[in-house]
Amino acid sequence: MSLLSGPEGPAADAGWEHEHERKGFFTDTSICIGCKACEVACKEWNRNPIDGNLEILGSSYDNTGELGANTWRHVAFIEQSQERIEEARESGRKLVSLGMPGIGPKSSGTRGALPAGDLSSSDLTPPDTPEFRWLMSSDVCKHCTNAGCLDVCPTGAIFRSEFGSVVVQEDVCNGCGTCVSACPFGVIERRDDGTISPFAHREDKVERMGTASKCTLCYDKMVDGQEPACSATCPTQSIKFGDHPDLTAEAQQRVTDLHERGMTEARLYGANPKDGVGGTGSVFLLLDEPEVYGLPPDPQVPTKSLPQTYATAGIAAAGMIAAVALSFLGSRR
Amino acid sequence: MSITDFDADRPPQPPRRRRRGGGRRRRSLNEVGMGDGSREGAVVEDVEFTRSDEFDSYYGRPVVKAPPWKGPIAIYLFLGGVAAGSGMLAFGAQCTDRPVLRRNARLTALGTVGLGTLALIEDLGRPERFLNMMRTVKVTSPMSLGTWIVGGFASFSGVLGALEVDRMTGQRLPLGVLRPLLGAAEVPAALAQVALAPVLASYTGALLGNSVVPTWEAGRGHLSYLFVSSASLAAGGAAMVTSPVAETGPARLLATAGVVGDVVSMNRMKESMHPLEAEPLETGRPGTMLKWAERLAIAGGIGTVLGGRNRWIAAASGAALLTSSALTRFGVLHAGLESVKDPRRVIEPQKARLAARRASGITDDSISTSG
Amino acid sequence: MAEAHPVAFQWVIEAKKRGARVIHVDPRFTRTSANADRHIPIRAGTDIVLLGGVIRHVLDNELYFKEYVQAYTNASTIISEQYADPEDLDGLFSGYHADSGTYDNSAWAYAGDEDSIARGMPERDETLQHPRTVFQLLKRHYARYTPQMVQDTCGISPEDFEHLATSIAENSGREKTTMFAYALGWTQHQGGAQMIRTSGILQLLMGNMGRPGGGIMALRGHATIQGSTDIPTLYHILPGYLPMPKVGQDDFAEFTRAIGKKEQKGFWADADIYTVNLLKAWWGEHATAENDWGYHHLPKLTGAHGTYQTTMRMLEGGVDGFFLFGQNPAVGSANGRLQRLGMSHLEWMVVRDFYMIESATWWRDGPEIESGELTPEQIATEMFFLPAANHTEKAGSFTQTQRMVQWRDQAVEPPGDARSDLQFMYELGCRIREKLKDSTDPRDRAILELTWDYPVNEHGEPDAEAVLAEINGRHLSGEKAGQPLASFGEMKGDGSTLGGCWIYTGVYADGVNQARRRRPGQDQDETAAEWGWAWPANRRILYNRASADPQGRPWSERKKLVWWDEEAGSWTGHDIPDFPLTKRPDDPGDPSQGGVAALSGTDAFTMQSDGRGWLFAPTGMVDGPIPTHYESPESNIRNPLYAQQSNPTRVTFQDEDNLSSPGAMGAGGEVYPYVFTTYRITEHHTAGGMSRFLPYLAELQPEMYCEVSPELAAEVGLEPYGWATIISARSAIEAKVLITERMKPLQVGDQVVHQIGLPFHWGQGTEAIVRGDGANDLIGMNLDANTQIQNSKNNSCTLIPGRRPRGPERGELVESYRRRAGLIMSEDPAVDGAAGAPGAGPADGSVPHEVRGPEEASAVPSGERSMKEMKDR
Amino acid sequence: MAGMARITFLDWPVVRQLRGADPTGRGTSVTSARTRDTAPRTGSADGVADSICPYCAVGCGQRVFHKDGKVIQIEGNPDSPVSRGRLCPKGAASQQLANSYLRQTKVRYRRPYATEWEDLELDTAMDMIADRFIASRRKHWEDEDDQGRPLKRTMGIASLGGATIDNEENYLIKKFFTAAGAIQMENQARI
Repeated sequence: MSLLSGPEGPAADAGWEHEHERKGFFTDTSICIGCKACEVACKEWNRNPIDGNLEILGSSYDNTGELGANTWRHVAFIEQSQERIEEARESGRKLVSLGMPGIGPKSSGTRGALPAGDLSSSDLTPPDTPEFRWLMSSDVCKHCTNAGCLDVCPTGAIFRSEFGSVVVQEDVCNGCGTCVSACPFGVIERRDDGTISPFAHREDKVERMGTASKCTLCYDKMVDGQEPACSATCPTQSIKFGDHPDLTAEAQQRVTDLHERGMTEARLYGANPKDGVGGTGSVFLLLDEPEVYGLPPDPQVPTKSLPQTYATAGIAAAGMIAAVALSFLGSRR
Repeated sequence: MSITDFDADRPPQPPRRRRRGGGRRRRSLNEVGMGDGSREGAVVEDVEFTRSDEFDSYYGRPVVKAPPWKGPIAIYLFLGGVAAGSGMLAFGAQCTDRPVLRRNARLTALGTVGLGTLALIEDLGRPERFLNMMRTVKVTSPMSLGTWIVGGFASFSGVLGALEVDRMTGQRLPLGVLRPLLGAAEVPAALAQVALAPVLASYTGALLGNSVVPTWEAGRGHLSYLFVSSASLAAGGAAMVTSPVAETGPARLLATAGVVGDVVSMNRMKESMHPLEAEPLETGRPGTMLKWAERLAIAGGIGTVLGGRNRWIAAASGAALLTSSALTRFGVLHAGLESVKDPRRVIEPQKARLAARRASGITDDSISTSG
Repeated sequence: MAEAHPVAFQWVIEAKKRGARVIHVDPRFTRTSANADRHIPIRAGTDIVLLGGVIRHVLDNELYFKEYVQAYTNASTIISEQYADPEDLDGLFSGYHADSGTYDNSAWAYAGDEDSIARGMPERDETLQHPRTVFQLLKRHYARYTPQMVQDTCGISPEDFEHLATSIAENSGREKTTMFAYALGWTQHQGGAQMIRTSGILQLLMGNMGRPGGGIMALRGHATIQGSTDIPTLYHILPGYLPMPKVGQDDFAEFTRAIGKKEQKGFWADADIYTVNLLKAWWGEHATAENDWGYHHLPKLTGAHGTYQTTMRMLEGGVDGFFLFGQNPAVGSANGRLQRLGMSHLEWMVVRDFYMIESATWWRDGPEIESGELTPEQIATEMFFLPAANHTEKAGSFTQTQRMVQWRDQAVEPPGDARSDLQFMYELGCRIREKLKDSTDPRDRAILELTWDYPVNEHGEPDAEAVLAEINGRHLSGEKAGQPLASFGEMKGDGSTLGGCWIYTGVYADGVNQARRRRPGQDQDETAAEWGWAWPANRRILYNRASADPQGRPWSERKKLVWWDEEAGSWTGHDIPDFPLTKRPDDPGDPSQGGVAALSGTDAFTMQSDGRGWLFAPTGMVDGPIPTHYESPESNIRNPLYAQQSNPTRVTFQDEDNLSSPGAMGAGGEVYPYVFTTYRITEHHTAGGMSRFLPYLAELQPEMYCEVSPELAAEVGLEPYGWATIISARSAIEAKVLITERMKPLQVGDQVVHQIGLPFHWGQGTEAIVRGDGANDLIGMNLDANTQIQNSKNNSCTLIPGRRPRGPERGELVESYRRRAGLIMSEDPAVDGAAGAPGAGPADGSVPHEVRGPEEASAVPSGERSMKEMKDR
Repeated sequence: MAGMARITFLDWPVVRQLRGADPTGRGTSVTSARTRDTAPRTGSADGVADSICPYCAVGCGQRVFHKDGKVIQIEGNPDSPVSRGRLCPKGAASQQLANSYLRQTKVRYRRPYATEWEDLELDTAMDMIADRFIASRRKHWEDEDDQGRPLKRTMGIASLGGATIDNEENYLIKKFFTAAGAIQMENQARI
């Protein structure tokens, strides 16, 4: 009985017979147009309440702020000037120089199947560093290989689905909130407020009140063979849904392509199974350091150090026994 | 530098252009500026700052979230500690024939664990579903294991408490045929209670520590020590308040040991942290609470050692210790909740540890990869 | 495009991934810019200089597509000697009448005898060397549109211009095509139609018309704004771009001849047939050859009767009743204040909408109520709010932006009192006919004789397919009697067929609702001809004969679409050929017959009277045959090209609430030093009637904001995400401040131009989930003379920190600035910069005029509407 | 604890943990009956209608799922060669367009100088509008201009709108208004 999932993948570790390939997202932020259709389609399908006070948040065109109990897809907007772009390019280059993890294709020899009429060979001049850029990125639950929220859930409300996704059962969750503190990405949250109908009209029934809530990878669509709402609606297919191995390969190819065009700022986030969460089910292609997008630079699932933490608790308990015993021994009458 | 096979095709880099004003202005933690969520915002003023002062975040918004835990959880942490220590004192008293201490400690354990459990339930988002905690036993979840520990401890405390109340009331409890059974259960129940008590006191350290809340995560290796110490001084204090000095010798010793452990483990914990992670323990309301917790612990400890044989001084010292323990729990809880608000407390330590691993040659475990 | 048409932008992203170059020209850096290869910021309203610069670039460097230009455009046509260019007349074309502010376009005619011109055979010089050939005129006209001129006018660097011009040149020709996509950023100027014309000229020069991946793509903003132009709820046209008759056009033959002469080339020669079929559809058995098919039932126009003319008429008490069908003019139309005041002069008004839009509630919570200027107790307007059925609650068709008609099936019944507009209009018509049934008043005959009998279901909902069948048309006699027409070619002028909109004929061919065809795209080629139905004749690319060379061979394998199949003796390809199917490429045409028969085998532009693409437009535009640059009336920049500052044909209205800054032409211009431009954003839809009432959209962009550059913010003293008040000569509004490098001050000559971006989705009221001040309140009713569409994209304002005052002080604030600018005179309310104010009058002597009417039918159905001055109201 | 009361001892996740392939309680052993019965809401729809997005003129395909006479979900239609199943935020929100709590479903009437709306029967409203149409048409009727040329029109009635409704609706409006001589009809294409 391992605390962490083994190499056979999360779904198998959760007791599922391996009928399904692990499903996930590849979010290619280099073609995100920031339309927020993913946010809306997600809320529509899941009947999630709206967030906030209906005021401009002060973060470019982002007015939902962050992922949370009500917003399961969130589009970040970041405006950057030239120097920052150069730094991003430089930091991306450094990643390349670290040579990790070296699993992606390194040359364009086996370019992905592009449709006929491919003109990409006509102009491979690396673009000038633009004076300004506006990054947009749709964030979502990572569906970690080693999911902190899942590990710490005391009720079994959170489970690993047959698709490898991490899903909260709203009929089981009692809202203890432990999962919230265990998510290295700040995704899961307890729904304590929210309304679909603002102002006077609060009679709309809001589901999942008082329970932990986050992206389910549209589990209720997937059991029927359908695609999640966000990726299905994404106009430019910046969000792609599919089998995790395929998506990772596609992501790696895309990074290679962008690097060849001189965009060394492109990098993947979550595609490394050796990272602190065992790799994520939702892989991202970013154009800057993760923290720029509000993502942690080195997330670690707490469970990874749970044996040591338990050991500490055990030693502490033993110490307390000793202290009590000594107290009684020391005050013999 | 040429690092990849396509590098050679790349044109030479243009010279770096310095930003207007020649430097960067460090943003205050709460500031939300212009579109560039990280470091723009200096529209009018540009202040010189060095590279190390800057940090990237998304408009200063938190990276991780705090659990929705409020006062009741701190109360639970405190009462659970008192219950655990009291259970152990009761067992010792039973073994060493200190009947008043035994009785009072057992009743204290029952009362505190009962109230603590109510506090725990109170803080649930769906309190009516509290029994769902018993759906599973999850070794990966300190909360799950803790629930079983609390549940077990509370059950045995209930048996022992009932026994004591029955004795106090001259066997007037309407127990009927159960009375002999209850009597027979005393020893096994006391053994079970004392077995669960130390884990009840220490698991809460793992509960908070097994998180990504920066201050708790950083305190992962120390919180259990702090919490058993706090439990010890609080249980000792409770005994000193409730029981005559004649029987509270061990409680005073335990309390004294607890004070020492409390002060030492808290300081060692803070020393082990990244300054950004320790900061919430030292500043703001949580900092004030913890400062007073330490003062009261030391004062209570001194009172215990010097005046413990005086009933009133003992009671006052005990009260101080109880207060100290409560403040410790509130302080630690709120320091954690506070620590998530500033994304820097997440990002900076993570960047530091990533850089440290890279420096030591481990380059294959980053979540960011070049392909 | 990524902002307002995100789903369409998937094709741009896909093309970009394949190597296409995407260049975005916009005053602002938008979500489109973020995904383009290059963003080129431009000073609003200078597009003709930029595109004219490109035209000059391709002409001077001989980068145009010579064979295409030679064969398919009127480059070789010689223009009459009467024509004089703005280069000669310092900004005016020949034929200008200063008193009326209009042109007589006979001064721009083709050279040649009248009959030859009518037959599309004007004088030509195939060597293009004659100084009065269109080609030489173009060269001369744009000779001064140099990169330097572009820099000094548009604020675009020579590097950016070079990138743009080179990109267009390199990506046009046999192997490649360039495409232009535009939206109201071109249309909403006084001179906007000419901006679109400029890109038309460029696309013809580069050989990008009628070819896959080419063309000019109008990105239209409403589900069937195309359909409502084809089958128009517009005053100046009848279905199928037939014009409404004007006063004095009492002879039916003359009326149709003005649309298209029988001897001219192409499909417009049959305009008489199309008209008869329309009249037959409307008045059925009452339409006979003897009574000119009921032509005399049609009301006559006496000028422009556009929505802004109607607003002015309302203000004068000349309109009693007003219907709104899913439109929110209190927020969405220019000069919101006059819109609302206009409505307060109505006797009654019917609002049909899903939500309590601001145009339904202006009488209780509009800005004029807030200011105390009006109270409900003073407003006599009787209001009817009728809930409307939405797109899921009725069946019907939308025509999307590429002329494709798509049918919607009904999913559910409308709730409560909600009804479709089809049922509303049909039932209202029935009730009116019932009430008038005993009338002997001749004016009621047109109503009583109307064919007004559609099958209805149990809810009283008319069968929309029956209406579509009437639009398509059917045979009335002969062996096919009762059968639907298969194409407009089957239409007869003798009353044996009818059809409500000739260009839609075929949409119900074979009795099948062709718009409802849904063969999945993935099962078809890229043309997807079996999804929906595109007018005309299910053709997806107009003028696609031009995708083949004069000999009928595709210009290149990559870009083949339609070609001549010698073996089959027919045109064929991936699209329905836009050409007589069996007319050989070497067919000389039969000029004696006129119409389709007169087209030669290379007359690819089959709707044009000469079969050619028009680089020079002798008719159809009221403000010149070649686009030329004018400054916006409020511009603070002097026209660098001509003494004539602004478009001399522009239209405006005299009203003290419709004043304009004199701009560079008067001392008061500096009171309004900044340019503001309005636009849509992804999260909302026009005036917000379909977005601000939806929680999921409201939360995404909850507040009205303005976008300003850091430099302007510093100059004015604005705080990030604080408040600013924007003041124009019309009104003052408040907005949250987004300080962003996406807005860039432009160096124009020795001036720095600051541009302010304003989304226009918000309106003042109490019913929507999110409310705010409306940008359209700032905009005047100042119109393009071709289209009668207002200038929303290029106006002047000033900007101060903080929120605007409440109550009457708001008006006083606006007033104080007007006074400083010298716009307010004691009596004679000023027009366009205060006549009489010292130095405020337009120095170029041109006076914008008020009212215009339609000219002849536009030569091209989808092209710009044409109008000319008729008569003052 | 509602969930637990209904299940048998063998369904108790702790027992399933001990018996099954998921001893750590992170997968198969902790699913609830409701989770095991998960099905998409669209699966229980009475039907799905093919439709087109009502917002801009791109013309994206929509699939409208309905149940008990209510729209329950609107998604992109993957068959559409225009949109390939994708929708923008507005299109994705169009279920809410139909079901927003602000949607008006009753006729509202405001009499002259009134400060509030009042209710009105639809039938009455239609009749009142017809009467007013006739009266205003007559009041502002122009038979001929000052030179005696026929005009045959009324300037008393105007309409605005058409771009957001259907082609067939536009056709009926144009047809009837023109026959009635009401020439002042316009839509968003002029704006």
